[in-house]
Amino acid sequence: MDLTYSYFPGCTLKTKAKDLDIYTRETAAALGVTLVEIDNWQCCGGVYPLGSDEVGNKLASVRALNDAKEHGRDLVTVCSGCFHVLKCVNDDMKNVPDIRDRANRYSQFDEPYQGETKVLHYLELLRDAVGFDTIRKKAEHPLTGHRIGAYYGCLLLRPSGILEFDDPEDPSVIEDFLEAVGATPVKYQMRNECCGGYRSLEEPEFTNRLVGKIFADAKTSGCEELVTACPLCFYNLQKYNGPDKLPVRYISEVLAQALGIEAGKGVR
Amino acid sequence: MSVTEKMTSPEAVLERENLAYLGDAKGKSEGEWTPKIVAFCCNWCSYAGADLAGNNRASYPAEIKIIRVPCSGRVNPLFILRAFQKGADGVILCGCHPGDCHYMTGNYYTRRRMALLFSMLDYLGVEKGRTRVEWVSASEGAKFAATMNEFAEKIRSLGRNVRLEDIRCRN
Amino acid sequence: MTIEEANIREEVLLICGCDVTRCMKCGKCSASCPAYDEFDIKPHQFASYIARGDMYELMQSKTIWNCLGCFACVERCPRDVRPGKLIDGVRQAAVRRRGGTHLQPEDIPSRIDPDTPQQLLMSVLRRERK
Amino acid sequence: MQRIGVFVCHCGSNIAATVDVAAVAEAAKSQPGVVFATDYTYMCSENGQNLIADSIKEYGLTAVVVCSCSPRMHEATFRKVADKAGLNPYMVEIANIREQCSWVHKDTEIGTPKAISLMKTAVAKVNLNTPLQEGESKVTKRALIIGGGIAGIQTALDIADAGYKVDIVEKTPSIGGRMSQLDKTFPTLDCSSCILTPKMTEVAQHENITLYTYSEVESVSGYVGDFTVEIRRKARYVHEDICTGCGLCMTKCPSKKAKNEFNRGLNTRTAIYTPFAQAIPNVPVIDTEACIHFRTGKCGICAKNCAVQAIDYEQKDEIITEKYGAIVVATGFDLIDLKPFGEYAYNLSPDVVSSLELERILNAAGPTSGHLQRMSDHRQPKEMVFIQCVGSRCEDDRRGKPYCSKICCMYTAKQAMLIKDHYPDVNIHVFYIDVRTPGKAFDEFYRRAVEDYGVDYIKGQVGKVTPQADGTLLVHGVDMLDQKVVEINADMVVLAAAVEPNPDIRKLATMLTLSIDNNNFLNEAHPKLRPVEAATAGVFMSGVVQGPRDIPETVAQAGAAAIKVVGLLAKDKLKTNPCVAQSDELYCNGCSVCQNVCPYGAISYTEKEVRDHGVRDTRRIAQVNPALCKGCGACSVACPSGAMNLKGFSNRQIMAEVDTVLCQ
Repeated sequence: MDLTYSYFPGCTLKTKAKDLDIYTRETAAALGVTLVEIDNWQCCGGVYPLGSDEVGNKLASVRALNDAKEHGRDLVTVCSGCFHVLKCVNDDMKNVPDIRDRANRYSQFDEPYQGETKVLHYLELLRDAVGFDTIRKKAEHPLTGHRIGAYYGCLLLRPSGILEFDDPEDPSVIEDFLEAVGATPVKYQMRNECCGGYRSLEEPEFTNRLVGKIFADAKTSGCEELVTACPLCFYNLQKYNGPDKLPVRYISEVLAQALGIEAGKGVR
Repeated sequence: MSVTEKMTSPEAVLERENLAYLGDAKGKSEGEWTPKIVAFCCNWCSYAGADLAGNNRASYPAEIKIIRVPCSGRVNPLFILRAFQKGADGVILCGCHPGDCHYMTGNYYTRRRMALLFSMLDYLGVEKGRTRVEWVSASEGAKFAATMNEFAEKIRSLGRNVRLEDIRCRN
Repeated sequence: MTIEEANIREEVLLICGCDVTRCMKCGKCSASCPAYDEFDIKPHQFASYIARGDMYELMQSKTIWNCLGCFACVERCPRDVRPGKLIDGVRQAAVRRRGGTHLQPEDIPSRIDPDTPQQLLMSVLRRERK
Repeated sequence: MQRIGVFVCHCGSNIAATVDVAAVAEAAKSQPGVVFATDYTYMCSENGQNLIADSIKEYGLTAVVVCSCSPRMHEATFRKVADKAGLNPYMVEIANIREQCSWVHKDTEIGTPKAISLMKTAVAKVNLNTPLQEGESKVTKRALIIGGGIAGIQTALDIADAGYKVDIVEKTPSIGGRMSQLDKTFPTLDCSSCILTPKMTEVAQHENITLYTYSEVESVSGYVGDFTVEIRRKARYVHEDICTGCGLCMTKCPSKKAKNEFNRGLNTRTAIYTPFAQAIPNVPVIDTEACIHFRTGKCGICAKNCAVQAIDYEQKDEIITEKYGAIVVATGFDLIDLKPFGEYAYNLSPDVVSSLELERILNAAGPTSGHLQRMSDHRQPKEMVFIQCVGSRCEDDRRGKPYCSKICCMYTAKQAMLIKDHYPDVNIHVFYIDVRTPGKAFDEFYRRAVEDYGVDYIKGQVGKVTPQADGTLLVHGVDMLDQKVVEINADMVVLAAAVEPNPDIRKLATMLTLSIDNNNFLNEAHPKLRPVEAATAGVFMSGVVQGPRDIPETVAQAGAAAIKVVGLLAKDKLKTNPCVAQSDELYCNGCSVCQNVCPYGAISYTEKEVRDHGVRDTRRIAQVNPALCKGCGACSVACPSGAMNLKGFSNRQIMAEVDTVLCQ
């Protein structure tokens, strides 16, 4: 099976979340997956532009999607934000004729882009193409005894009708992943609640309160550590300074540890 | 000259025949032309679906005229040929969903029979878009109206049907 | 409802593509909202406000700036009204009319720290200015 | 040439608002064969019917066209009118100018010409109509009830009491249905089993009733008055006729870990079991998946302990075939799957239960012997939250249903009061969207919960239920009336899950050619006027299979279905549809194509002497049995020589319709 994918890192992964990027590439390589970074990709915009009359904001995503199509590959991203935006825009290109026509008129691709590319989150790739069983076999340094909670946040799950990532109210992909790397996944109810997102710029107190509730629930449910796939969630969780704070890591870092990829190789 | 004489005068017939063969009918008389569409509906599902569209006041164009048949399998290909001969611009046949036929198997026959008939008609120049089979259940009033709107729109875009039409029947 | 408000309403409904008449006032959106207490006009009220055309009030509300865009209400709305999209529609209408931002660019440098991810800044920019 | 009368109905303003009815009547007058045409406000009213009858006599009409609502609505009415006036009922045709004209077009400019065109089409058809005679078929004086819940039980009793034989087919090992799982019933709070079990016993002892429990309908053929049904009697591995119901096998069974379906999985049962103590018949069933003997070939303790040797591990499924005149579908409902409602923590906490699970918890014969307690730690809850409309009124078809489940408001008030009666210190909060209590003494009942019992009703749905470290459940919602967040640390959360028809109905609907709506509820022949009859003649419905309803309504409907069945079984002969196929012996070449396409086996062949152009000849000729033919017309299209035709929808009639509809 050819495990070559187009890869959309996203801007945060090039700067503040280099760990997420580097661990993703290294773990992918270790699992026999080739991630080919798209040439000259541009920022997806961070939030999906909801306005059905705004096409300009969606063009960066369309360009990335079309690039993957031209290479005949699925498009993989590991950042929750990018995943959300790319997949929502792709849905527009597939199902909303007005947006599709306008975006294509503007972009002037060789042939019109009609949502052909399949957008995958790295976790989906691990689950469906690599297989959690393979990871279980290759995890030579399993995280045995680690009680880890998955923090999904919003952008990975909602709106579920479009993202089709997992059950939006009772997700389990990350738990299955954690189980594969040998850890003990702990389900807690607040794992799909919002961390406050971009409001932390203006109202850090407010986001702190939300994050506090999440940590409290995670801790009382027995988590010793949280993992996430979203740099913004990671930032908000990290900034929390209340009593229930738990260590937070990216999913790919956990995977790297299990595969024995040397920690610290990534540039901090 | 009476109207009948006018219609049947050699000149008039010739002119209309020319029009028909040149396929020019679409362009010239577009202003006043409204398509003629026959919808055969099975009594149990689609006719009830059409009634439901009425109950829900879901409108569709008046040029759709429904003929009730007990089952879509009752529709003889000859009826459809006759419709085109008599100047129909489109014919749609509606029946119960496969598996739901009130008579168990009628719509399976319809499905196979019409596939053959429609490709023969296509070969004869009656485009595929002018003929259609659609499954509409008794609960799908909205689907019935939507299908009819879509079909009428399609027929309008295809213009007047001049193939197979016996212009002596035109009035 | 003034003519201008009617126009804004038209625009908002176009932007979000939602049908406010489907709302059955169940309150699931408000109950799911993590920022409920930060709102002056609550998520479940948006459908009624828009139906009535009280667009000025909506555009001046704190809600449109405090919404997190977390999609919890969109996900859980049993009637497919998707209040989050309504709020975003009003916010965009407001942004387009003022032509500026809620947070001014000069407000931002003092608020960031060395770890602030680009994603955050992009989100703020995208959401709060045209 | 016929003498045709055309009658145009206004239907109040339903037709008249968008169709110039007078113009339609006027246009009719110039149609070939039409000798009389008029319009009237309500053609289906007594005056309207008299108008038609009188006109038939006065003008010597030989055919009638009524331009009115759908033939599905009043064709039968107008045919009866013709019959009374001495005209063959099949000389009546309907032009549907309401559902397919006035209701779908907006103004008279469009409506009137279309109505005229539809009228002309009907006139053209009726010109070619011929009088048809109804045939007769026999009636098997036995009814089949599918489903042994309260709906099926009541229907069976009413039919049996009227003196007819009734068989009940029930899928589970016992009759009783959902009602047997309930603790008390609203609005009287009488004990559910106290009123149900006497009826169950009556069923078991009734001389006219035969019970087939642990059985399913395998196939159905035939038609009204003469259905043939195959019933699969699943192997119980216990002989019903030998077993004494002593129950020793169940006490001795070592396999005790099977999920107890009757208690909604809240506890376990043995592998050989009856669903509940008052089960009828009181004969156990072996669950082969749990039984040690069936899994390993060992054990056999039940057989060893059975004093009468009723246990037979070799028993096989048995198919029995029986004839029925009428069938009643009463397959009932289940609750929807609550797993997709993760925000209520149903998957995460055993203390979040469905309303039916709570019913079992409150029941003295339930998993907690009737003590209100949490399933996690068996503690008695102090704070309870009820969440209404879980999956009801929900447009998201991935997890909910668009309809109101109707019973939840009332049973929630009931459960709240029952709990308050026994445990006055429990605080109860109900999150609701609307409280819907239409029904006799229903609103008073709900108000009693609020006023006398102090149940706290909060308007608004719950957003999230989060299990806490102390074992409580944090219920986060909003009071929409005072716009405040409400957070309650509940010990137990009860979800009023939407009801949905038993999924088996899809299979049954196919067997019985019934129509079902988008939510799998059965469609009635007419929602107002024929509410218990299916569109398929001879099939009736009872209970929630048709739509959400409570026990009193179900029982009332069961009675209605029963009287319809009795009305049918009381007849010795039934009139058959005369619109059947007919072969023209001069054209038939005996090729058997029609016989092959006929789904009813109505066509057979016979050697017959015919006279063709003066030549005598013996030929093989198709013959249609009018009692079996349902009039689908498949044979008429398949016939290569044009010998087959369908009465009432003949080739010439349909051709005439095609010609006229295109001629305007």
